[in-house]
Amino acid sequence: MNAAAIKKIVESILFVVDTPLSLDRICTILEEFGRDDIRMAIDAITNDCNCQERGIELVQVAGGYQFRSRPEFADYIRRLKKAKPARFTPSALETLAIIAYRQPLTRAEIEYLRGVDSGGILKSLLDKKLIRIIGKKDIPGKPLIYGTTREFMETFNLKDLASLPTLREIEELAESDSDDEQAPLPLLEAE
Amino acid sequence: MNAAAIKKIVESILFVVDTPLSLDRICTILEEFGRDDIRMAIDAITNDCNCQERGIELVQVAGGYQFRSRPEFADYIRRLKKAKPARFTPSALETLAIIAYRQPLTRAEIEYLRGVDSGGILKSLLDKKLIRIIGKKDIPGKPLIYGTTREFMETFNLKDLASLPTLREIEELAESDSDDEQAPLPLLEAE
Amino acid sequence: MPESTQSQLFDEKDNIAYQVRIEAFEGPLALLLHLIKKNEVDIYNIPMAAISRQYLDYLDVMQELNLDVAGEFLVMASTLIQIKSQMLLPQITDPALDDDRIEDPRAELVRRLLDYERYRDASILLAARDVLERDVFARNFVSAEFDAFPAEETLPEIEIFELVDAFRRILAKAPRESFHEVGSENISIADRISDILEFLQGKEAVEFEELFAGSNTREYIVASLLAVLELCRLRMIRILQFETYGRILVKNAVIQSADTVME
Repeated sequence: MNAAAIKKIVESILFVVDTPLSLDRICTILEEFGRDDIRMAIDAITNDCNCQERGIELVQVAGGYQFRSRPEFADYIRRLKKAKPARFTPSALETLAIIAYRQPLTRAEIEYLRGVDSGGILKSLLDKKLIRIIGKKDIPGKPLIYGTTREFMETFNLKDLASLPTLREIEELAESDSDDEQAPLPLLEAE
Repeated sequence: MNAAAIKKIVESILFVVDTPLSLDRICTILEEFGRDDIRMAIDAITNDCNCQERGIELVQVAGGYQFRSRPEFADYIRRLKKAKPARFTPSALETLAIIAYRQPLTRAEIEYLRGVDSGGILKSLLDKKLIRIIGKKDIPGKPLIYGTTREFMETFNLKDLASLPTLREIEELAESDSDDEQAPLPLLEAE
Repeated sequence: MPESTQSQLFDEKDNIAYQVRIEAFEGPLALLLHLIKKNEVDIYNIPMAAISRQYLDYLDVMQELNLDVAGEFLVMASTLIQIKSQMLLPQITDPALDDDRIEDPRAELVRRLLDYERYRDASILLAARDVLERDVFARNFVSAEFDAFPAEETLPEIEIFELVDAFRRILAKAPRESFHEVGSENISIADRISDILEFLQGKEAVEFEELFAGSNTREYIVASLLAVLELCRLRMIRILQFETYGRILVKNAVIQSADTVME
């Protein structure tokens, strides 16, 4: 089968599902096609979305590929969607960042890093499926250990955990524009 | 705004909704654009899908427009469905949870806790090999006794049943008196 | 200054929302970082006296405003005072060591502050990403073409938290008397029940002691004993003893059959 046909098939299966599909998964489903051909089809679709007059793009997220609307059209789409977008409190974001970078880790470890009780936030992040219980740590008391989920990567548009900015990059970024990073706290803004 | 931009916006909107959108509806959402421009955008998208190497098409259905995968790729989509992990219904989850935490127990005991007939769900959990019949209880009626399986442990990546989180551990999270429900992140609010 | 902002905000007495916002410092570390930045001091050389005083002033303001000062803020206050007093003490130096090898009493605090700042910055970057359902949208449903095919039975994807949470919800609405014993705390008893049943499978009878052979920890023995008692209660095993102080035998009372089917 020629490249154009494979491209069409790959587009159709990426279109019909509600989750990102990994290259492995696509190759298993389209077993009669070579992995290289499928990879080329994905690249061609990605390229088409970027070069033609398109409102969507093919992004790499949570270890797979998924069509997503372009961020510049968010305003129009929000008019159509009734549900309000999920909002994250600074506490939730802090906790998520700590878990994302330090996983697997226990509640006590999270609380040491944050300096505050984090039980309620952990519960709410579990409810939202942004974090998961990975198991129990093999130390006295056998505390639960937490990690992030596929939904976390999907929500924050992350290809994989390795694509999180490194902590060194963050430090450099913070040094370059130190004080403006304080903005989220209303108290600080008012100075 | 030029025709290309309107086309992109219309595509992104049609792409992310789960129902067909009528021309009227699209015009209401994109109130700043003229009806003729929107109609032209729809025509252009329809045409692109047909002329370029695409796996989806824009069809007119139920008085509106909707993207669909091309019917000739149905077979690939069927394979994809086959490979997709099943979604768990809330009742199945409830029943599995009761068995996991209270095993070994009988159907009557499960139904007492759930308050509803659970025969069908038990059958489906047995089929999925998440639970098993441990034996029959030696009391009148000889009811079957249920417990979880090795597959259950593998599904949840559990070393043993003792690694299941306890109710107390979850309740401790929920109880913890924290400020996670405070004001939303100003960063996000500022939209 | 925070103080002036607060009094200004609190002039609007009817605006409850501000009362929540005012304690927007996520915790003591955030407050300390703020004070360090505001005073433009070197984080590696924090002037403890000045910073502790400002920190305590802030707590006073919060208390005056009847804001609930979380325990963590108070713990940090005592840590700050402790560090401050440690620094006032003459350093007992070991002549064999270089001076800079004595750990600065502030060292752990500085490490925590730097760590905290890093993760807070990371969280700001996280929020600035193209968040799904806020900035970008995907098809969060499957198409009708896909749904039209019959579902195959494959193993579901569920998280362990969903399981325990489901159980928690059931218990919350379940009839009261079902709360007795076999609590989830005893979950290792469930393991032992499962193991014992497996062990008994296909055997006529086993010696009581054999059921405890797996380990000799107190916890294991207690769990095993409770498992045996529970199995007796459920009438899934029988315990036999033919003479006083004689051998105790455990017999499987469960009717095993390979072709057991659903009722």
